[in-house]
Amino acid sequence: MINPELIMHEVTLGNIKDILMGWYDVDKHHYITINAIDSGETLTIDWIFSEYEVKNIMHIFRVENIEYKSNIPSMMDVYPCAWVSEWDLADMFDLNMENAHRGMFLEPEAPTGPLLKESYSGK
Amino acid sequence: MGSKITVTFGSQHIAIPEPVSFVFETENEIITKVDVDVGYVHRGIEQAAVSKFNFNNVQFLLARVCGFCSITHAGAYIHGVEQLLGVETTRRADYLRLIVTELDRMHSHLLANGHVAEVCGYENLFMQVVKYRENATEILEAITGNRVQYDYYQIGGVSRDLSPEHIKMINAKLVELRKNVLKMRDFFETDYTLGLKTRNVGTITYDMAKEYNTAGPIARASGLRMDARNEFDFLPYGEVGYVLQTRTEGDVWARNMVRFDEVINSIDMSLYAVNNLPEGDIKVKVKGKPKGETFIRVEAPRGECFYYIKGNGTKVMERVRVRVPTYSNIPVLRELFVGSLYSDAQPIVLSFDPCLSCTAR
Amino acid sequence: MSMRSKSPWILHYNTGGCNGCDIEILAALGPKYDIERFGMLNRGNPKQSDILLVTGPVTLKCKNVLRRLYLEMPEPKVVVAMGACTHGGGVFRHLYHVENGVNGIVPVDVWIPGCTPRIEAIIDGLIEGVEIWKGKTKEKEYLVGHGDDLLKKIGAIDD
Amino acid sequence: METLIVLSIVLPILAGFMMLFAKNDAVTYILSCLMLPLLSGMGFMIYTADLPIYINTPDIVNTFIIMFDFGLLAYFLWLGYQRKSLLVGLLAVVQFILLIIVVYMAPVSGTANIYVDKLTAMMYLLVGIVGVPIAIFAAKYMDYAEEDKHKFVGIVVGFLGVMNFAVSVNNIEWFFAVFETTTLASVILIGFRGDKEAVDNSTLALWMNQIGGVAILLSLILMIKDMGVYHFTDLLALDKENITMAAIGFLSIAALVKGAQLPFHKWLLGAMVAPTPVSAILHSATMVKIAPFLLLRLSPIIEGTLLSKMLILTTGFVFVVAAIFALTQDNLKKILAYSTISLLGLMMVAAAVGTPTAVAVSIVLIVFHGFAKGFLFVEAGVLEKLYNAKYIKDMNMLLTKAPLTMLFIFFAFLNMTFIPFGTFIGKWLMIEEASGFLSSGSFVLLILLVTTGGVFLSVLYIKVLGVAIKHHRFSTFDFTPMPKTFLFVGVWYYMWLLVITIFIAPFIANFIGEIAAPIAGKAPIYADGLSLVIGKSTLYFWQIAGALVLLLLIHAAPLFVKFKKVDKMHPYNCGEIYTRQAESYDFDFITKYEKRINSFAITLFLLVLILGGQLL
Amino acid sequence: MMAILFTLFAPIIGGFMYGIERVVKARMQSRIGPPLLQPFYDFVKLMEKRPMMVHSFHAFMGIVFFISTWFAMAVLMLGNDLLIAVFFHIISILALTIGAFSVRSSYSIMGAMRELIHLVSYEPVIILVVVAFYLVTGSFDYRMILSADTIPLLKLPLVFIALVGTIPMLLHKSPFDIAEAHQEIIGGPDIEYSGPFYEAVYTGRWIEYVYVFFLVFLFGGSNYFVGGLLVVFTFLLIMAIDNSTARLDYRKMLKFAWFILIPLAIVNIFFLALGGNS
Repeated sequence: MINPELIMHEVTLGNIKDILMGWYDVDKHHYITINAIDSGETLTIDWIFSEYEVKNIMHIFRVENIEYKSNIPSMMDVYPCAWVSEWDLADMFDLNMENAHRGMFLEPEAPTGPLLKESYSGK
Repeated sequence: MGSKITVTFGSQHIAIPEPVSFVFETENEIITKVDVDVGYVHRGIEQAAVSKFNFNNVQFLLARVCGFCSITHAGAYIHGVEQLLGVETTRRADYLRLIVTELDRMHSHLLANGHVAEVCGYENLFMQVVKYRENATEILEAITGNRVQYDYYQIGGVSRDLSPEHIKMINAKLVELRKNVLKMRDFFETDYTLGLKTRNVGTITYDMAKEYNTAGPIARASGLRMDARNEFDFLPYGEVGYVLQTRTEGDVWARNMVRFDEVINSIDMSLYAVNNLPEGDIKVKVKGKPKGETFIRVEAPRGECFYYIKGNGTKVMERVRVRVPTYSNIPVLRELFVGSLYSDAQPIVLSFDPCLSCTAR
Repeated sequence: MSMRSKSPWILHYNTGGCNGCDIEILAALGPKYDIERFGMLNRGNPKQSDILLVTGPVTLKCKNVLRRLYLEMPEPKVVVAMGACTHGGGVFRHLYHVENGVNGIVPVDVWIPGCTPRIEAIIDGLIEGVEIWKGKTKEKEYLVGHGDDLLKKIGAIDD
Repeated sequence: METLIVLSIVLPILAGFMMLFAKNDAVTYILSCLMLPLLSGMGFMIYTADLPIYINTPDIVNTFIIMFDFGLLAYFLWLGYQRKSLLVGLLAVVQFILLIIVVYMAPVSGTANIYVDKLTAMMYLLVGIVGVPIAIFAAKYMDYAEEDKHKFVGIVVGFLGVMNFAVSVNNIEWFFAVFETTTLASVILIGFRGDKEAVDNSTLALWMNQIGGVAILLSLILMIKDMGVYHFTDLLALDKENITMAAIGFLSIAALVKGAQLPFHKWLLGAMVAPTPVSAILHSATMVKIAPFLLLRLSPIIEGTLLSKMLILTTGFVFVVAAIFALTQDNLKKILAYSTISLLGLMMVAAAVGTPTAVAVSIVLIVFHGFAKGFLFVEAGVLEKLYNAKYIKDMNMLLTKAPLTMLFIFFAFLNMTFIPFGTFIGKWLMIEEASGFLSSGSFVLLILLVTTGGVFLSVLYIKVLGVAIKHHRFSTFDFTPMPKTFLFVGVWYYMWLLVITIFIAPFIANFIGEIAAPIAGKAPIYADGLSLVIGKSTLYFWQIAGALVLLLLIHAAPLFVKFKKVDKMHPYNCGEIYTRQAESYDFDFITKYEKRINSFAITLFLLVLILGGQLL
Repeated sequence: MMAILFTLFAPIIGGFMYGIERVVKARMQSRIGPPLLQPFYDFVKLMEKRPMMVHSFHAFMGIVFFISTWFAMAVLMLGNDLLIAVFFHIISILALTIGAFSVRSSYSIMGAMRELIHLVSYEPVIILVVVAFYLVTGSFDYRMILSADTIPLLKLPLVFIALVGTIPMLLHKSPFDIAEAHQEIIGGPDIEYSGPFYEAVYTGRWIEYVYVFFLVFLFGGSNYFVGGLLVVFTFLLIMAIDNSTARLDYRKMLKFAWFILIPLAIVNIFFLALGGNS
């Protein structure tokens, strides 16, 4: 059983970009992905990082209680590879992601926001 | 000048077995622009994992995310669920998991390298690699009962145990495989025409690898020391002689070499693990329903595989997030094409060993 | 007629499967199984292929590609669907982005069961496909739900 | 017979002047159409007459021509002043001075000033059959959004007369005069549209061609000083030891300049700013053909000398390099211009080699290249005016939209390189001939140059044809029926080429062989029925016929062959329907070496003069 | 008489050679491989397919390719003149590439362009080979070469090497299978042909085998045994090279042909010419 050390950083949607800009060190940190969790009413979004050659550690920048239609900033200026995960998430949760290009995974005939709770639970 | 030719590469193309589409704009075969579409294999597995399957069946679904790294997908999920349930597996189960994971890595890496040779027009080398790769798949078949989709991991342990005959067979085959892989590595390292196609082709510099957050053999071929096996203790890699393999060239050739080095290392680890298998049960009893959240990183053949799992105490998981290695390698892949020859595009793509069914899920 | 059966050329298309079948197809080309013994080549070009070897549950994006590839193959042709997910979707059945198997898209002649099918099963299925192929004539075969509007939708009326 | 010769020189010039003054559609049409039977008929009559013919002219003509020379140079000087080109002015002044020296030095000679042999008669025929249709074409062509139709056609027709004069002069002083006259004609024609680009290019053509004039004058001075002769026939009559090679070297340089060999190729490329018939007339029967013609006149002298070897190297090099450059081009007229430069190289190679077969090769190439290039440029004009397609990438779906134009272009291109057409025969004979002299290093290189140049040209033509024949939906133009005049010109060329090709063996063995024989002796080329025999090799008629049928199948049958009971299917595109752009390669990386190649060409040029002309 | 028979049966001989090639190739890759008659099975199969085409011109060019290749073979065998036969080969290339250009498929067009680059690479060498034969035997007639009392190979070793270097380009074998490049452009010029039309192209390719190996055979001169041995040796060598090299870029092929093969042939011819003179 693994017990990774989770280092949670307190951020808000407004300051996440500035905080990441200051914190992210390309020599030290490794961007993993962006993740969203739908609780049924609001979204929680995590920006997840790890460090090179450090055991069992993860950095998580979590923003909770996000409204569905909020504008989510893109991190492409901080790390240019962010687009894949951001576009993916924008598709899956029907997010208002900055610069996101829709339809990377979903065809027009598919349901929108398939990972939103309302699209699969109870119906 | 009128020299623009738009070349579609995929979705159905002989060089890539998976549906993925690159649209190259070329001038005199030099690529000037590229569009990538990676979404062909999107099936909606993340949704299915939290709606259609019970938590103790999800690993069978997740194994079908990708056939190459089925073991790591199922493994990552099970590691997470075990953590949520507070299950401590036996050391024997850990060792068995490690053996199968590494065998999976071997066959995946060998096929990837063989495929690079194939798209370079070196059919014979592909055939030889496939021939030697059979050693690994035969072992897998003997241990797990299937050649590709093993479903070996189970919550709390593994599905089958190794018998002494198995161990003997594994030893013999792995020793033979090691010999052949060394031969193959030598071949890939020194062959002239293959070198023309692979050396200094699609070079990712160290800085680029860092900037684009590459993962797996692609990152390690550029000298980036990152490996989830090194950074995350999901299996007892420290005990079996794991060594981080890197190269500094960052080209197609270096990626092949890193894969071969890793195969050798995997063989060594598997040999050690097989011969020093701890006694004990292969499975422990599991009770309860997963509750809480966890973050799991495991090393798939193509690089770091990340899972976020959240349970809410019911039979169905609350959220399963899959981030696969190819996912993080696609941005840099797109950058590499511009300026390179169309005839080098296939080796570049295949040297990434892209797994689109992972990416799109 | 029997001479024809010795030269089936294969077009392989993965419609969104997990790669497991594709790995096994590659292995089948390899020295251990060597399907070229039966004259089979992985041609990769629908215009020169006789057997369409489909794997995967057919995702929405792959649907029209599969249709176009089927159209581009000249008759007599055979469709061999390989793996559990081509049969109505397998483990992916009723996922929101999946067409639930091949049979709603193209007419299938042979099913190869298994997840992943063993190579012996693949070879067996291909041989059975060849047997069916032997009996087929030049008569035109159509997509499931064939019609002008379908052709127009998939953009096959071109050039 | 003398009357006929004078008539074939004077008639076109008169007709040209009449068009200029009449400014009437009917006059222009009738006169240009009249020229066709007149010139070709007279040419044929002269050809069948007892040749060679010497014509002594009254002194007054000589004086007139010298006066004309001075007038011309004064005009060039004025042009140089007007266009603020120092180079043009300077060269005109230099020529002025040199001409004065020549006139002062020139001894009185009793040799006839006009000399008509079979070669000249053949050029008459070529001008009549190939050149005049271009004038007819021009008369219609100028209706499409061009100005000064009558002036243009008049100059073109008059130019034909000048060309006829150029090939019949014996006096090199006179030759200088016609050389400069052709320069003048090309300057006027290239600058015809009068915009800045046209004027600039005509200035370029002017000063480049003037270098040739200077070379001729220098050669004349040397000739008169050392040998005391200034007639071609006198020169040929001299013993080889008594000939000053430097004089011949300078004459060869003049030929190279007129033949637009690298690095003087720019002026011919610049000529494409003019209306297309200009290119047709420059490239096919006239102007540039003076270059191989001049070398052919000299070939008995230079055969076997170092000069010949240097010329082989230089022109052979141009043959290859111009073909390679053409690969990078996108503009149809530019491609054709480069291929002309390239083929002129081959003609001059053959003329410089100077053996009986080689001379025959040179003549074969002159004839067939004239036909095919005239044809191609005419069709390029049709494309430009009827379909607005200047670039090969625009030429989509020609096969369905402009089947006849496509047919003509296809056939003309095939004529430029494929077996059994004349150009191929020339290439083949050249290789056969060179194989016999392998002990000389330059001949090994010659084989290599001829082979590679030929291959590059084939590749070029296939590429252009391929691009033109593309079947793409997004075509930019619609079907337009071809005007009758254009159709007539196309069919005229087509029929001539087809008939000659069927009877190619007797044509080459009898017709060309007869022309070549007085220059370098009888070539070992025979016609056995319709089969062509050269030395030990035979091109059987069944091969000729087979190849012809195959090529006819390729280029003509697609218009008629329609498979009815076959399914149609869109092309394979990985199962996707992206919009695709599909052009072809332009081998852009070649242009990187252009500077280096040009400087190498200049070196070769100087070597021709220094080593070949034995200036050291 | 032999020559007529040889011409008539050229496709069949070529088919057998292709069959042997596939078996040998499979064995070299430690596979069993298809039966020897596999090309003929393919032939029958392709004939039985329902015809399908992109447009008539394209389909027709496939047929013309076959006819013109065969005709080139006939010219070689019956016309006796090697040089002319070499030029006839270009007609078949014309048919193939023009056909390939005419369809709106980037693979086809790229294949055609690459085919032309192949032509630029091998054609000069082939002509130099023919000229070298002329130098040794004094004739372009292959019957004269076959009855020459010397073995041309002994005098033309470098030319032979140059020819062997061009065979992969002519027959589209690795490392110079650039125009076919199955993993890149899926057969290049052949890609849009199907059924009977593809069969024409497919069979045309067999004739090229005969065509090429006939040139190799000539190096044995009147000693047919040496000629036969050379053919077998070259065949195996080409197979071995095919199986032990990766595909190169077209620029590398051009460089190889122009800076290695052509100088080799030139040097040989040059020395021979010098020797013959003194």
